[in-house]
Amino acid sequence: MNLDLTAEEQAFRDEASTWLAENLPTEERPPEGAEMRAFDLAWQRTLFDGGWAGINWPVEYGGRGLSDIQQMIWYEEFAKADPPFTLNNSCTFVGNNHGGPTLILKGSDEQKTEHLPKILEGETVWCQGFSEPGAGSDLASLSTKAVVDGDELVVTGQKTWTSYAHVADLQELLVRTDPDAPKHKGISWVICDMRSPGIEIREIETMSHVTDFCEVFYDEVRIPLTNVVGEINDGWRVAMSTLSFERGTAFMADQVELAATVERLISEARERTGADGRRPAIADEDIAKRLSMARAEVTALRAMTIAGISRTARTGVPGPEGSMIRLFHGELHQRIYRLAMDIVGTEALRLTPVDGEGVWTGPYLQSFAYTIGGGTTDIQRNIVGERVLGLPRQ
Amino acid sequence: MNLDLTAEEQAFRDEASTWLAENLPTEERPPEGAEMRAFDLAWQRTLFDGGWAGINWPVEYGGRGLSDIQQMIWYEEFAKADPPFTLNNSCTFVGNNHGGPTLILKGSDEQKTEHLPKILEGETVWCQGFSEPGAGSDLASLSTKAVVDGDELVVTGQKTWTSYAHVADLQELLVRTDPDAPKHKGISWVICDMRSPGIEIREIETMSHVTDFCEVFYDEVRIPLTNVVGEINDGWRVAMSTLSFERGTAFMADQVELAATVERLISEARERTGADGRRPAIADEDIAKRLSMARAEVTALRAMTIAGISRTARTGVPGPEGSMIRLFHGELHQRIYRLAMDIVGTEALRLTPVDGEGVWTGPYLQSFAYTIGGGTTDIQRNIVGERVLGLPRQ
Amino acid sequence: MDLLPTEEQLEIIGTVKAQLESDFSLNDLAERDGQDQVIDDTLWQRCAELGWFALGISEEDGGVGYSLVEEALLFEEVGAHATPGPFLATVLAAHVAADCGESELLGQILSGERRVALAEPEDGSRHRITDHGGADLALAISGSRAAIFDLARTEITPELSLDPLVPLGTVSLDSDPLCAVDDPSISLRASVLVAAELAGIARATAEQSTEYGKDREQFGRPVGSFQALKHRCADMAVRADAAMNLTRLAALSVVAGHNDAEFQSEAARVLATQAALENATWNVQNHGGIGFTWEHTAHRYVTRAQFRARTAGTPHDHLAALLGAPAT
Amino acid sequence: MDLLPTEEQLEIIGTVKAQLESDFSLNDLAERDGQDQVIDDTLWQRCAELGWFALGISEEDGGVGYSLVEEALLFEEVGAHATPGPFLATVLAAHVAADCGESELLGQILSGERRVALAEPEDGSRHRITDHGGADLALAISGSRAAIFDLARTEITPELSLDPLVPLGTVSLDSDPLCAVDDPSISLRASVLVAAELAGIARATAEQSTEYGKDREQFGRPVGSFQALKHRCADMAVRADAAMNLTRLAALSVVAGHNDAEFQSEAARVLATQAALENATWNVQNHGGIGFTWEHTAHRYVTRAQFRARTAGTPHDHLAALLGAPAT
Repeated sequence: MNLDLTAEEQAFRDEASTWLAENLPTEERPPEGAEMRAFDLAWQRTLFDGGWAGINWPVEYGGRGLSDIQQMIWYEEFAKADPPFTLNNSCTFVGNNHGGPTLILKGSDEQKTEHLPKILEGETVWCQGFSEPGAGSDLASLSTKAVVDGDELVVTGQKTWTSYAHVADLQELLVRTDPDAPKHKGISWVICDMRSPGIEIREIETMSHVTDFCEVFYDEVRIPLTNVVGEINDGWRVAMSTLSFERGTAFMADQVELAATVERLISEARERTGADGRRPAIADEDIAKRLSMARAEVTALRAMTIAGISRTARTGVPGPEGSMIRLFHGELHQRIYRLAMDIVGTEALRLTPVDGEGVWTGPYLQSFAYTIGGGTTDIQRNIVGERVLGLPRQ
Repeated sequence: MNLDLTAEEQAFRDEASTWLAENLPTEERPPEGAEMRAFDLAWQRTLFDGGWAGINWPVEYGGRGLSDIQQMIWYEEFAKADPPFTLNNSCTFVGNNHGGPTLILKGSDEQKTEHLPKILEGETVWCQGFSEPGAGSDLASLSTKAVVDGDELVVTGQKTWTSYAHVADLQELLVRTDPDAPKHKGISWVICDMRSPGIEIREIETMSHVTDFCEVFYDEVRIPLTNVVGEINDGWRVAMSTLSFERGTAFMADQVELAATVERLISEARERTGADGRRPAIADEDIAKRLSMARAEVTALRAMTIAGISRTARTGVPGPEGSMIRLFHGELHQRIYRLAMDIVGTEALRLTPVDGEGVWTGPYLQSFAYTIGGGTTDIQRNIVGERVLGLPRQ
Repeated sequence: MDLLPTEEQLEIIGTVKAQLESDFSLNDLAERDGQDQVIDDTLWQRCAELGWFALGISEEDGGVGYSLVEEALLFEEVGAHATPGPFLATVLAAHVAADCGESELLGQILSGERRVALAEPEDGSRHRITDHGGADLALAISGSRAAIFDLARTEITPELSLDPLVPLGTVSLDSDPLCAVDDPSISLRASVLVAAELAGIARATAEQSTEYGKDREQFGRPVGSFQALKHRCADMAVRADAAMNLTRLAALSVVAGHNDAEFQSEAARVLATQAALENATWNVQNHGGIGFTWEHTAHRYVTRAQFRARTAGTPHDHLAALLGAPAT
Repeated sequence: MDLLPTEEQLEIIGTVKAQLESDFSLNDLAERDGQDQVIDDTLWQRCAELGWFALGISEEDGGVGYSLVEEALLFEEVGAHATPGPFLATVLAAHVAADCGESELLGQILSGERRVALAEPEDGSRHRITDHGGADLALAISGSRAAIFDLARTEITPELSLDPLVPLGTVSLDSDPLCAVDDPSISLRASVLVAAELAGIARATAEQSTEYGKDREQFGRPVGSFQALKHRCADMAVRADAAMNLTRLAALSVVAGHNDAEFQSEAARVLATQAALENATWNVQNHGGIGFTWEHTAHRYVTRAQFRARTAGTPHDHLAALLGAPAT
C-alpha cells in the first residue's frame, strides 16, 4: 500500500499538465451534427499528435503502453485544467474505450491494422449497436438476425440507444447468427460499415434534449464475414470481455470530473443566497451536510478506482468489482445534481445546456441516464450480488 | 367525504376523555413477570367495567358494537391522556386483537361462550403460536405437527416469537395436521391450553432487552379436537381472515401514539442543546426538516387510517391496503427513533427502558422490531405489489 | 368521518378525467412544447364552460357552489394528467375577486374571458411569472396578501423553462393591482391545491410504473415480477396513497374551519412535494431507456413536479411553516 | 500507487484476525455484558505482547516501527469482530507519550501494564468516559490538544451503556495531566482509526448478511436469491468497500504528510460512520427475527457503530470539518 508516484508517473503528470495548459481548446464543443464530429475528431488528432491518445493501449497498436494509473493521472490533469467540455461526452468514446479495446483483445491482425490507427488518429467515429427495443436489460435476448450468404452476413433488425450513429463510420454490432442455439450462444460481434445500403438512422430525443442517441434500422444489410470479430456465434464472450474494461477504466474520466463538480457546487453554495433569502445556501445545515457527504463520496470513488487499478495490476483483468464502482458512481452522480437543484433555488426552473460551466439543470436532466445507460442499477446490483458476493441466481 | 363526528361519536369522545382523566393508572407498568400480568389484567378489567373493552366487538359477545371510527377516537383520547404506558404493549393484546376476533369470525358457539367473556373481562391472557424457527417469512411452511389420536390432537414441535407465552393461559396455535397436503392446505388453527403437560417455555431476550418473547416447545401435547377453530386443515384461511383485521385496526393504537411521540420529540429538540453545543437542536435545519417531515408523515398515517376505515365501512372487510399502512408505519416508526438518536446527542449512548416518559434509546432499539414482526417489510411489499397493485407473483 | 369521495364527487372526477384524457392528451400538447401559449382559447373556454374555475365559488357569486374539496379533486386529476395551463392562478384569482367583491372581474375569470398567470415574488417588484401565454392578468401571493395585476402594459422577459409546457419569464409588477386582499385562506387554499396536483403526479407515476411492470417483459417474464421493481412500485403506491389521503384530509379541515387547518395543509404540501418528486424520479428509472426519451411522458412528471414544488412557496418555506404550525 | 495490502500487511491482518476470533469471540465476551471490566488482564497482556499497541510507534521508542496504515488495518479487524476494549485510547496515548518524551509511561502503555480509557469532553472538566474498567489512565482529546490523566484518585460515575461491552460513565478531570501535547496529528490519527473501526463494522455486517443470504432458506430457496435481499447485500458491499478503501487512502495520505491528509481523514470518518450505521441497521433487518435477538451478534454492531460514531468527535463535528477542509 502506497500513494507514491514513480519518477516516471510524476514526470507523466507534469508533462500532461504542461501540455494541457498549452493545447486545451478554449472554444466550447458544438452541441451537434457535423461540427460536433469535426471538433471531436480534431481534438482526438491533437491528442494523438501530442502523444495522449491510447495512453494505456499497447505500443504495438499505436498506444503508449502506459499503466492505468497513468491513464487516471491524465484524467485528473484534464479535469484540473478546467476544460470547456467533458472528456467522455465525445463521439470518439466508443472507438477509444470499447471498439478499439475489443479489437486489441479479440480482433484479427487485419482488423487491428485497418482500424486501430484510425481510431487513435481521429479518422473514424465508432458507435455501439448492442441494445434493442425488446432487449434492454436482457441484452442476450437480442433478435437482430444475420444470415450467412456466401462470404457475407445479411443483417435485418433494429438497434436502439446507439450514441452518435448519425455521425459514425463504423459500428460494433451484435447480431443473432444462430437462432436455434441457447440465447448466449448464437450471437456474433461484427464490424458494420455505417454507410452500407439498407441502414436507416433515426435520432431519438432524450428528456435532457440531447439528440446523440439514435435508432438504427437494418434492412438486408450486407457485411463481409471477415468483419466478424472473434469466432462466429461467440460474440457474447467477445462483448463481455470488453464490458469488463468498460467497468474498469472507461468511466474513470466521469468519476474524476464528478469530484470537480462537487467543488464547483460548494463554491456555488457559498456564493448563492439560500432558500431563506438571507444567508448563503451553504449556511443551511441540511445543504452543508449533503455537500460534505458528497465530498466524502467522490473521494471514496477515487479510492475505489485506485483499489480497482491495484487489483487489475495484479490479475491482468478487471474483476466484477468494477460494477460496484459503476453502481456507486451512477447513483452518486444523480444525488449530486439533485442536491444542486436544491441549492440553486428557483434557478432550478430555468433550463440550461447539458454541458458547460456553471450549468445545473441540463446536467440534472442528463443525470437520469447514469442509472440506466450501460445496464440499469438493478442489473448492476444483480452483478454485484451474484458475481462479486456469490449470492445464488434467481 | 367529511370530517364530521356524529353526535354519538362526539359524545363518545367526550365520555372517553372524561373517563380516562378519572381512571387512567398513574403508576408505571411493571416491566415483567407476574406483576406485569396482574397489571395488564387489572387494567383490562377496569376497561371492561368502564365499558371500554371490545369497543368494536359485537354486542352479543360482550362488546359495545361500535364503529372503527369510535375505536380510533378511543385510541386518540388515550394518547392525549398522557398515559404512563403504551396501549399495545400489553399481554392482553393477542386476546383482544387476534384470538378474540378470530373466535368471533370462525369459532363455534361453545368456543365463543367459553373464551370471549374472559378476554374482555381480563381473566385470560392469550398468546400467538404462529412463527417457527424454520418458517419465518414463509409462515405456511410451518412444521409443528399434530396427529389425531381419538378425540385429541397430539402436538410435537416448536414455535418462536411467542409474546407473553410465559404468562399466557391460552394460545392460538397453528399446526400441521396433514403433512401430505400442499403447504397451505394441511394446517389447523387450535386453541392450546398453555398449562398442558409437554409444553416447555424458554424466554428469548431481544436486542432491546425485552424478555416478553418466548420459544415454546411441544412434546406430545394433547389438545381436544373440540379446540380446533374452523375446519380441520382449514387453519390457513382462519389465520388469514384475522390477519386482515390485524392490518385493519390492531395497530391503530401504535399509529396514534407515534404522532404523540413526534410532538414530544419536537419539544425535546427545542429544549435540548444541539450538536454544535450552542443552539437548540431544532435550530439545525437538517434536524428541523426531518422533524417537519415526520410531522407530515404521522399526519398522513392518520389520513390513511381514516381512509382505511372508510373503505372497510363500505365493504365490511378490511382490504389488503392495510399492508400499505403497516409498511409505512413500521419504517416511519424507525425513522423517528433514528432521528431521536441524532437529536439527543451523546445521550444516545445511555441506555433507557423501552417504555416510559422521555426515554429514547430503549425505544430506538425496540424500533428494529417494527419492520420485522408480523411479516417483514419485504413481505409487506410483496403483499402490496401483488395483492393491492396486481403485479405478477415471482 | 369519511375520506372516500361520494357518488357525486366520483362523478366530478370521472368528468374531469374524461375531458383531460380527450382534450389535454400530452401527446397532442407536446406539439406546443416551448410555445408561449400552450392551451388555446377554445380549450380554455371549454374548461370554463365545464365550471372548473367556479367549482369552489358560491352560487350567489356565480359559481358552482362546491368547496375546496372538489377543487382539490380537480387538481389531483390535473396533476395526474400532467395537464399544463394556468389552472391554479385562475382558480385562486376567482376567490380573490370574489373576496374583493369585484363581480365583473370574477365573471370574466369564471367565463374564461380573462386568464390569470401566476407571479411569484422574487425580489422587490420583480416576479417570476409562469403560464403567461394568453393571460391578461397575473395573481401574486405573498404571505397572506394576494393581489391581481393587469398585465396589459407589462413587459415579460421570457426565459428557457425546465418544463416546456410551463412558459416561464420574469416581470416587474410596479402598477397598482386591480384588487387585493389580506386573507390567509388564499394561501391555505393554494397549499392544498398545489398539494393535490403533486399528489396526482405521485399517483399517476405510481400507476405508470405498475402498468409497465405488468406489460414489459425481460428475461422471459414481466419485469414487475422481479422484487426490485415490485417493491419500488409498492413504495410508490404508499407515497401516493399517503399524499392523496392527507391532501383530502387537509381540504376537509380547511373547509370545516378546524383549528388544525394550517397544520394539515402544510403537512399535505410537504408530503405531496416529496411524494411527487420521488415517484416521478423513480418512474423514469423504472422505465429504463424508454423512460429517458423525450417521447415518453415520464419526464413530464419530473419537470412538472420540480415546478410545483416551487409554486406558491418553496419546499423550504413549507417545511418551516409546518414545523411552526400549532399541532391542533 | 497501490491500495491493496502487501504480503507483510496481509500477514498482520491474518494474525490479528486469528487472535480476535479465538480469544475475543463475542459469544465468550457476552458473559461480561454490563460488567465494568470486559477485557481481563491476561487478554490485554496478550495484545500487548503481540505488539498491537506499538504497531505505529518507532523502533527507537520501543515500538514495532510500522505506521498508521498498519494501525488502521488492526482497527478494521477490531471493528469487524466488534471487539470491545480500550484499543483506541491506548494506541493514541502511546503516541502522546512518545510525543512528550515520556518513555517510562510509553513503556507501561506498550507493555499493557497501564491501560488507557477514553475521555470525551462534555462540559468544562466533566468528561464522558468509556472503557474505564481496568484502566488507570485516561486520554482526553480536545481539538489539537491531547492529554493523559491519572485516574488513580478520580471517581467515575457509572451509567447504563447502550453497548453492554462498552462501559460508560462520567468523570471530572480536574487535576493536571501526566503529560499533554498540542499536536493535530493525534486527532488526525484518531479520525483514521475510528474510521477504520467503522469500516470494519460495515464490512463485517455486509459479510454477515451475505452469508445469511446464502444459508437461510425460505419459500424453498436461499433468501439471497430474492432481489430484495440480494440488492441490499450489494449496497452494503459497496458501502463497505467505499469506506474501507477511503480509510486506507486517508491513512496513506496522513503517513505521507500530503496536503490533503486532513481532507482525506475527515472524508473517511464521515463516510465510514454512515456506512457502519447503515450496514449494521440493515444487517439486523436482513436476519429477520433472529437478528433481533440478544443472542445473535447483529445488534452488537448497531450499538458499537452508535458508539464509534460519537467517539473522538461527533458526526456533526466531522461533517463540518470535512466541508471546511481544503480540498487538496
